[in-house]
Amino acid sequence: MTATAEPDLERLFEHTIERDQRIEPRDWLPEGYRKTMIRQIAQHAHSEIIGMQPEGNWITRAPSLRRKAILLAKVQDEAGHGLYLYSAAETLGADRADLTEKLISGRQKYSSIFNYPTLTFADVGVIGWLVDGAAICNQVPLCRSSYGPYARAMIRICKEESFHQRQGYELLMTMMRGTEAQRAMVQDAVNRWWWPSLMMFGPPDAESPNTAQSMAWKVKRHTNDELRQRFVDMSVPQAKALGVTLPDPELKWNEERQHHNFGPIDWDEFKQILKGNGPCNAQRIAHRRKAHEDGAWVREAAAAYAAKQEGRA
Amino acid sequence: MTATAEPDLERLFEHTIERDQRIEPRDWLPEGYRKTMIRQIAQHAHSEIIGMQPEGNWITRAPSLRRKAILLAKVQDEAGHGLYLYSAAETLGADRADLTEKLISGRQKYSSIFNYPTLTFADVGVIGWLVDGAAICNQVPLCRSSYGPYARAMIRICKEESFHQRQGYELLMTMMRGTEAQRAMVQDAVNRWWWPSLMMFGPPDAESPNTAQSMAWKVKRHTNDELRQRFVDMSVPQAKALGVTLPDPELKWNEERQHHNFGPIDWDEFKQILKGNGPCNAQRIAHRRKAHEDGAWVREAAAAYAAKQEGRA
Amino acid sequence: GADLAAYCLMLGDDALIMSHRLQQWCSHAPELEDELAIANIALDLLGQARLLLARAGKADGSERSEDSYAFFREERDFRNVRMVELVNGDFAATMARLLTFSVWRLALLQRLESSRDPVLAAIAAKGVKEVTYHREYAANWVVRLGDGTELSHQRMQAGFDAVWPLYDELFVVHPVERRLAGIAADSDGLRSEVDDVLTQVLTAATLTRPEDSAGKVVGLVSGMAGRDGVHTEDMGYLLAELQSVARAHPEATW
Amino acid sequence: GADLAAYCLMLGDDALIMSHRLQQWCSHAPELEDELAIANIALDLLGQARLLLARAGKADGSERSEDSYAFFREERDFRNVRMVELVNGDFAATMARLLTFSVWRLALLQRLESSRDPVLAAIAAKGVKEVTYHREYAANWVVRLGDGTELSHQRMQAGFDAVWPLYDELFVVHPVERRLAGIAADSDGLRSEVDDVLTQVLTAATLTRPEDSAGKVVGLVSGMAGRDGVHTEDMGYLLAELQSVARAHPEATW
Repeated sequence: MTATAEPDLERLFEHTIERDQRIEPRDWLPEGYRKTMIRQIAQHAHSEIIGMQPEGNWITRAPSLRRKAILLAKVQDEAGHGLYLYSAAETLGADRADLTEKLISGRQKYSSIFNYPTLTFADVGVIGWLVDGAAICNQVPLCRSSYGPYARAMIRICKEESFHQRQGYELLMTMMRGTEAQRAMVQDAVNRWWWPSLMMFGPPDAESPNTAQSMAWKVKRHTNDELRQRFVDMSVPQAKALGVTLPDPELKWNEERQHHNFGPIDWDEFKQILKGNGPCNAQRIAHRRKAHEDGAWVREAAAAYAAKQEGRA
Repeated sequence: MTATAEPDLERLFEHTIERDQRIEPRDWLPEGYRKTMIRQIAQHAHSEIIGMQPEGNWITRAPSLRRKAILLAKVQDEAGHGLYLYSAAETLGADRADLTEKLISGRQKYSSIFNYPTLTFADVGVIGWLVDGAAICNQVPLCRSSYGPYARAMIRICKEESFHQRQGYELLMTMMRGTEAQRAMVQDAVNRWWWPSLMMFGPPDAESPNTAQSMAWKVKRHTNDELRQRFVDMSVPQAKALGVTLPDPELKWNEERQHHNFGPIDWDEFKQILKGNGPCNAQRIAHRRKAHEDGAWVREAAAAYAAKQEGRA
Repeated sequence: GADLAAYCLMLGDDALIMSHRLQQWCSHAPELEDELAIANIALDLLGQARLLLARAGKADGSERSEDSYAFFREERDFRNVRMVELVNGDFAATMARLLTFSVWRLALLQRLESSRDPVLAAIAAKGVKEVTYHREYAANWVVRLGDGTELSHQRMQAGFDAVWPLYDELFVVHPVERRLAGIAADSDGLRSEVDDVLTQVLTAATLTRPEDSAGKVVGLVSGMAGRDGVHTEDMGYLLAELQSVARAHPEATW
Repeated sequence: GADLAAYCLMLGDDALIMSHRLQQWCSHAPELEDELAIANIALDLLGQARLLLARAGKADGSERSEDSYAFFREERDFRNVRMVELVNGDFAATMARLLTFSVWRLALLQRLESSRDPVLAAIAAKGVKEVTYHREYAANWVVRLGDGTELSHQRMQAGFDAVWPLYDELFVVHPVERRLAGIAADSDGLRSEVDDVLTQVLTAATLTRPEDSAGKVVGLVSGMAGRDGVHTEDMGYLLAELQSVARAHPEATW
């Protein structure tokens, strides 16, 4: 690294951000930016990995071989997303094993939505439609994140997520054309997932402390409430096309705002989940920890073998 | 113990046997008798314990709550039988832990019949009817075993086994009055269990080396072939009443012998199972070993607690 | 009416599903004596479930049989608390759950003995005798393992830590219960009664009440839990097994 | 005809059930890279199963769909070899089975590429590419674990010891196959080909062929095994899970 003075570097960094250009791993970047990005990318990676569990829960029971293949491929994609994202975090000096440790010890978060259980096969469809839909709303702007490796990972991820969302919606369409019991399953799943999906955009702007800095650094490009509104507006006609009712009596079009009004979100529930008291927090972390610990001897053996091979070479 | 000379004791023992009286734990008995009895009782106990597995396999899936209760109670009875029998063996100086060790290391046998898998719920009924039926034929004479504790255990066991046998037969009757698929399940189960049941009486008399001594000591009272014939004669009318076909084209009444003739038994299959190559040998032992090993810390804790209590007293 | 039927299903499903988990111990217990005891408890609970499910079918006039409820209901219609459906874990976890469940159920059945519904009162009276024994059996093991070796102490504590997040749910009074005042078990003072017994046993076992250390709760889903038919992810697999043969032969009689 | 359909079910069920066991690794693998690889193999096998089951429905003129075969057949009608249905065990046991299965299936599919039945030949050609990769993946792990640490060596050996008693069954030529000469894969020399590959990998992995030590076999039931629809006790639980949702909604479309 050249001996440019730090204030100069900082100016260069800010200039890059201002011009909407990308920061690359080789570039100087402020420590705060590095930490923020590592945390953001790691939490995103953790979400992909933990997100494998609620959907993976239905792979062996999927009621048609075609749906089984679609679901298995989707969960595999989530593992893949986790992998790119950990790699992106590594370009900032993070270590994958360390991030995993932070996940299973509860020191780093993952998306709270995965602390709800999947209770029927309809949940697979609703997760595709609503949860992936909300994730896409959150993530599309991240394809323009100022951090290059993350932005590029997000482009690929968003493409795949859109595909998953369409598959989820298509499953629901098929189920709604099926039996009465299937329609009831879909409606029940929508009832359970709608509000948690709205919570995926995070607390209201007034209570979101990091938003300002993140927007200045262009690692975040819209406020939580903006994105939430966009998601609601998008979902209403989709629900109508499906023939399901969104479980919010206050939901209606506001001609003046040219947006849908919607009822108050139960932020207490959200806070309880953040505190670890969701329906599946303990289960998700215990599952991940067990997989990690059960795999320890395998990773050790691989390392021992690699060391032997090096010795032989 | 009084200082009676050994030849006198031996005469006393033989006299007790001759008069069809029972040898009791306090009595002198020859070492060969002790060893034979321990082996016989232990193998019988092991059979009860291993026998819990094939039937236990269907408890959680029993298709009616009544049948579930019946099956659960039956498997519980088997555990109970195991318990009395180990106690009877202990009166001869055996140690339960040692006998368990011999079972899970493969040094002591259990009834080969339990090395077949239970593949449908009909197997539960057929095991009750044929396997328990054959066991009863073998065991009724043991209620007159010369060794008192064993004879008394057998009286209780035989009573319970007869009850199980009736329940098994009644299940089959109900299934035969049910759907076509149920009848096919029963027939399939009979096809799989008939020959193995005949093998339960052991090798033909000509090849049964221990029979002579065991009969002299009155720990065995009928030869293998006698008991097998009795079982066949008993089963044929029962099969007819059920409406199933026994899978033996040579099976027919012999007016002259006043017994049923039946086809040759595949003793190679029997020998393979004795050698450990049955469909479930490894599985049954591994299951038992795992239960035993998984319970080790519990037994240690119980011992530690008992020791502490003693210390406190 | 419908409320009474729903209430019978709550208590019946608790027993049915707890029994199922105990049935899975069959041929896996640490000693033969425990094989006998656990099978016995599973049988008692199965018996209670049968009476209660049958009573449900009478109460709402549907004349549905115990088997129809057990084998042909969807997960969403099972009304057991979530605590009973979790996979077993080790012997210590099993005893932690069995103790917690039995202390709670015993207190509940004792109150139910004075129900205005004579059938429920009779079922409760029979159950009280049985569950008293279940509680003793579990308490004995909890004390022996808690105060046994260092390893068994750890495992016993971990067993309670695992079951405790589902403890609160036992004391949520469901609208159905509220509407059945005089028929359903009175919930007044239930929690403190259960608390006291558990504290006694835990103390004797040299164990810590988990809320004093961890304090996590398995939360609700849109305000719903087991009594509303919203279960854990373990429940689907349990029912797939429980119902597999019956559903493969819907026309059959057994 | 019926024989061709039966043969398609044999190869299709092998793939379907093996895929199911691999699906159960989902979110449990030792590394993310293995999550991806195992899901990939499970997907490939699922794809093979779908083609083969669909082919069976054409072959016997029944027009049964892949889903009808997968979800509405009884255990007694599944024709997979028993090796694929055993519960997974640890990662070493999973790799031991995957290697054994893949080496065998690859040899089989290579022979099937020259089948007189053009559909089977095409399915085989596609499968050969896929299973070649599965074999490489499994062989890599077998070598790394066999020649890794002392613990991994022990577990890898135990994995092979567990799978080996079901090895013989892979090479029993079923009457259906015999009747399909020219259509079914030629079994001549199959065993020695598979043997050779396995010996190579085991040697590289510093492992012992189990027959040289233990030599036990999981025997037949009245002369029958997986290809005759006679399975192990693990199979019923597997099917209960696999078929649970489909059977709960027999009239549904997904």
